[in-house]
Amino acid sequence: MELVVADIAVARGGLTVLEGVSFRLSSGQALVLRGPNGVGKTTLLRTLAGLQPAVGGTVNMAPESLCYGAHADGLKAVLTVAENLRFWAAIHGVDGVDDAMAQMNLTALRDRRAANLSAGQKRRLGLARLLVTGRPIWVLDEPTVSLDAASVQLFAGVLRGHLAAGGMALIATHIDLGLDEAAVLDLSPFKAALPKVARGGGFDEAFA
Amino acid sequence: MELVVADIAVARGGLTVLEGVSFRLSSGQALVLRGPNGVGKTTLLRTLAGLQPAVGGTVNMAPESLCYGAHADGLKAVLTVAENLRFWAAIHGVDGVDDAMAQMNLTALRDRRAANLSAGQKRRLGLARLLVTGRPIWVLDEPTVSLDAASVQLFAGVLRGHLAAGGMALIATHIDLGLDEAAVLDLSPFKAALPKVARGGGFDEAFA
Amino acid sequence: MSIWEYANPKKFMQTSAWALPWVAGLSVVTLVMGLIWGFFFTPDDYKQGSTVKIIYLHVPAAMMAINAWVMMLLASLIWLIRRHHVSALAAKAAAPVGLTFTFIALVTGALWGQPMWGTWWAWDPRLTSFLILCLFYLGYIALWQAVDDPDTAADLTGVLCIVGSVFAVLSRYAVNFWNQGLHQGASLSLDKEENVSDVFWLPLVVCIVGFILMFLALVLMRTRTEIRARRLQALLTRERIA
Amino acid sequence: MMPELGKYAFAVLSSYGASLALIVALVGWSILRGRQVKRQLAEVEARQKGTERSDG
Amino acid sequence: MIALLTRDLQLAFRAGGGFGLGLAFFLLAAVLVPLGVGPEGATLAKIAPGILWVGALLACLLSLDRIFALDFEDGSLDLLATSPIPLEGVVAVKALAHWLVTGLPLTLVAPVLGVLLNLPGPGYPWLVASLAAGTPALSVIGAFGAALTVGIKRGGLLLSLLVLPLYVPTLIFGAEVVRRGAMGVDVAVPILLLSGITAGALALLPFAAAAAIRVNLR
Amino acid sequence: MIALLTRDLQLAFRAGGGFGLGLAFFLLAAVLVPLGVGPEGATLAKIAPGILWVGALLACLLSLDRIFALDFEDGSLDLLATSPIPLEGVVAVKALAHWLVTGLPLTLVAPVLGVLLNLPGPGYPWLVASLAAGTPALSVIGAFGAALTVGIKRGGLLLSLLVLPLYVPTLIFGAEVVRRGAMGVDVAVPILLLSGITAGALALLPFAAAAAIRVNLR
Ligand code: HEM
Ligand SMILES: Nc1ncnc2c1ncn2[C@@H]1O[C@H](COP(=O)(O)OP(=O)(O)OP(=O)(O)O)[C@@H](O)[C@H]1O
Ligand SMILES: Nc1ncnc2c1ncn2[C@@H]1O[C@H](COP(=O)(O)OP(=O)(O)OP(=O)(O)O)[C@@H](O)[C@H]1O
Ligand SMILES: [Mg+2]
Ligand SMILES: [Mg+2]
Repeated sequence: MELVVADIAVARGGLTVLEGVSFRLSSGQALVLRGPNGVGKTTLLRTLAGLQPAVGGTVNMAPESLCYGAHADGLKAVLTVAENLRFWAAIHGVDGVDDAMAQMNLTALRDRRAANLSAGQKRRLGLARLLVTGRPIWVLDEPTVSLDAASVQLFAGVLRGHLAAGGMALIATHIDLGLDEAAVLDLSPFKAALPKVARGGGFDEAFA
Repeated sequence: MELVVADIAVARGGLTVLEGVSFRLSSGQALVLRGPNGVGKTTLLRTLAGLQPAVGGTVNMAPESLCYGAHADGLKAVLTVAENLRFWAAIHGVDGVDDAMAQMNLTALRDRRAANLSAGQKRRLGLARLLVTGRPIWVLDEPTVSLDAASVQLFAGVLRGHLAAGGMALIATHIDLGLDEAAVLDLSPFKAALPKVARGGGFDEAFA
Repeated sequence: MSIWEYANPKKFMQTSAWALPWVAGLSVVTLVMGLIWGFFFTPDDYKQGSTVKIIYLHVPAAMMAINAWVMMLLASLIWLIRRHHVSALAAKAAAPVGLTFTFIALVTGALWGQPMWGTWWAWDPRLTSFLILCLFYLGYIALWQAVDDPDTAADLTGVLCIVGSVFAVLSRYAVNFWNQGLHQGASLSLDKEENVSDVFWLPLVVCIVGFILMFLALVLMRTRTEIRARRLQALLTRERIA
Repeated sequence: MMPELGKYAFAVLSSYGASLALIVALVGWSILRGRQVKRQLAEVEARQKGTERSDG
Repeated sequence: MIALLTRDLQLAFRAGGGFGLGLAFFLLAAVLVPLGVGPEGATLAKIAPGILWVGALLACLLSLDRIFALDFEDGSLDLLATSPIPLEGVVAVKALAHWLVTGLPLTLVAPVLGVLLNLPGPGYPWLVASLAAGTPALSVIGAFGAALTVGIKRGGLLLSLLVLPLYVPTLIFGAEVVRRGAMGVDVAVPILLLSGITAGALALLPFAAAAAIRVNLR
Repeated sequence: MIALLTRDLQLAFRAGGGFGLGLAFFLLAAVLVPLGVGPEGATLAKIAPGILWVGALLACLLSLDRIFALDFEDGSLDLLATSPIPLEGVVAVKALAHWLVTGLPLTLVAPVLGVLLNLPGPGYPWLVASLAAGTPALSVIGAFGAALTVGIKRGGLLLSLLVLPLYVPTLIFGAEVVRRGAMGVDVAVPILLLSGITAGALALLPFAAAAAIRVNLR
């Protein structure tokens, strides 16, 4: 299984922010995306997840193999930890809720409603969701925000397990995950050149 | 000027989470709070900010000298960067919006609406707000979430400037801010002991 | 010994455990007596026929529906001023009882209205203000249920109860102003006994006492439950934290 | 024994029926919930006492 | 899909979920109108069919913004859009959940409010029938409107503005059924038209709504 | 305080801010009712005062959840609560902003809708006068309700349930003023009572609302 991204260009707010990004990810590999704030990491990940169209280039992967983890975790505050996970497991037709909770150290909190979790506990629950999708390609946007050092370790361990089982991961982060085996791709060189102002008052590219 | 916290106990969801926390902060000092996820950092900071009552202990400081910076930045998505700052400046009766934007490297984005900022840019704007409150005690909850390395440096510089001008800062964070002069307080030892179950079916402390 | 002693949940549980069977027993006795007396052993009214028998349910329920709200108002004030948990929980416990009594008054009134006025419902001021009272109860209960944190919920519902009471009184006057009604005037006042003859009056008084006792018994019982539920929640949270 | 209710039988009987039903429902619900909460509380208290002892 | 339906119902029944509040609003509307209009029985009887339908419609309207906005805000909608369930299915299930929580109870209590508004006797069965036939259309049209406005914070009023015109045919035929029913006239034509609208909306709007959501998520 | 007022108005006038939507809702309600009730002029004239007031009230109601909930969600309310402005002042200013955005325009366009609903001639000045006297009360009572429900996600319907009973006296006196005005009867008593309610609500409710917000922020 592979994720092949070739010469992709992505746009935000009608403005191309990144262009010419290419990489390839095979089973068991992880790639960390880096780049200063605002370079377009989130935009790139959303495009790969299929939530917005790419401006150019191609993305190749098996259908329904990608699982997106965003800033917002998709948790329902009034449901308990276990109920939240069970829902996503049912949506993806997968078992393993208990296992996911155990892996992310949530078993003690299983009957706590998500509203009553601290910032870091919530984040752990959001990451546990990845485990119940059963999908091989994880696309994660700053997954370790709010996590303490121990939880970052925990997550790195889970990630290694996922890779060892043949999964892939694409992670945008500013923090060092301690994942030495992962390749790093700095996005700064791919920042889109500012489109030239249309000459002669032409409208044809004013919409770019 | 001083912030003196003596033997404070704070509660969340009707349950005491931290107790016996004491520290003292004078002009020019910074204190970094650490502790694992869920230990009660956010709760402590909210209590100091006066948003919730303390269960016990005392807090001493000059009135209206404290400025709270939370996970949520209080930004309006439809207002521009400059408008957002101008509003908070007006509320606190302070000038210096341009200066604050310059310090947090936002001048180029001044007429961009907050909705169109990336996660890190938003965070920078949230931090710039601190500069227009004109208050000496900054109480910050994970201020550098989503910031890239350069922005963390930038913020550390701003913080040093604030301290040099006689300000104080109390910061809960999991990340190293590169602020070597700051004292560190680990909250783990102050975790509240479980109150003993009342014996003999007594109800008197069921409402703890 | 001050009355505030009973605001201590433990003390309250002890006292109410002792009092509850008596109050409950008495209320059953009076209610059964009053209703049987009213239903089987009173004559028909010359104008209203056998429908007068409805009065033994309708009037006590209507009175207690209003009094329950007054009790909730007092309990809310005590909670907000002195912060005694029992009073907040008593107000919470009383609301569904008051709401049920409101329903009884509305239903029996409607069933009475059909033969007497030829309609189930008329926008008579008294009926209307009762409907509004019903809405106040619903809002109050809904707010209790919507807020998680028990103390927060108690504070918010307390404020709502006070503001609501002011507006309930205003509504009563507004509604009076809006429409003159069909409904009976006060006929139970002590100085105008002749309005309702003794045959109807005596069993009615028994029924009213029965309803008062029933209200007390239910509120006692439900407050005990609320106290236990509150403690249960606290213990469970503690357990989870540990 | 049953009194003659005449043409108003429906109104009177259904008033009594509806009211008693409402009261019974309220009382029943209160008692059931009371029992349920009492039982749960007893369970949790017993459990917590147990763990406390085993802790030392 | 069943998991989604269960979750939506669960969320509605949990604290703050809003079940019963649509009902409460319906009741409130039925109380407010006489307070504004005056207490005369004859006037009320005349306007009862219209007011009841307008009330049902508004009660439905007010709960629409829950259909997608909550899921959008907490990121669930992004995740549902990338899940194995087709987005059309998500829309249909969520509209169904909305109907079960709002339209169905509304239909069931409507006769009680008919009493308050003095609706003439023969109107009652038709009131229930017309609401049963019409409220599913309200839910699915509303889901479409909610999908259009999902990106807008607190877009409640914009939503109303978009959806109300779409509700007009349902309202007209629904109220007409009740009015004719109350007068004892034949109701076949309006009730057929009403059912037609519902069937059409159910068949087509989920696709439009799913398209709108895809655009809004970009 | 002025900065807060300016910001709230600015937010209301920006895209998605909701200005004009209250108005639109009012308009729609005034259009829907004839659609539901049927077109007879005499019936409409009779119910016009009530319907106009109920419409104004619902239009007001629908925008209430914006008063505090947005600020709560994005954390502004925490920051305002720790700012030098007293929370009572914040409540008052926000209620004022709500009135300027909702109540005032409603008052100004009401006569146009009066025409649609066939309101008799002498009623118009009283329609405007009663709305001018009554809508501030709607805003401040609404602010109180919004303060109670600020912690509850999408508490819109709960908010309605809490607020509508509180609106009853205002509605009754307001509609009564218009009805009496339309019939050419003396309106002094109801309009005085209406103004009294408004004055009382303005004087007391900001304190209750501020207390509720403090509790909710805990
Ligand atoms: C749904 C409709 C009705 C409602 C909500 C209603 C409500 C009330 C209320 C609130 C009271 C006052 C109790 C008190 O404060 O002492 C009352 C008393 C009474 N009602 Fe009704 N009522 C309704 C219908 C009727 C009808 C149709 C009749 C008979 C024709 C009736 C006969 C009476 C009588 C005789 C009293 C006792 C008056 C007194 O002693 O104060 N009611 N009702
Ligand atoms: N809705 C929008 N309209 C216009 N521009 C936008 C919009 N949202 C974001 N942008 C801009 O697009 C660029 C890319 O944003 P993006 O969120 O992808 O950055 P990022 O790399 O994820 O940054 P961060 O590390 O801060 O999260 C930024 O410069 C941002 O200002
Ligand atoms: N509403 C609530 N009701 C009950 N318990 C809560 C509630 N909110 C938080 N808690 C619990 O209170 C404790 C303290 O939470 P707090 O948010 O202060 O932690 P924190 O130190 O800020 O953690 P983090 O680093 O993850 O942000 C946690 O154990 C949390 O689970
Ligand atoms: Mg980003
Ligand atoms: Mg925290």
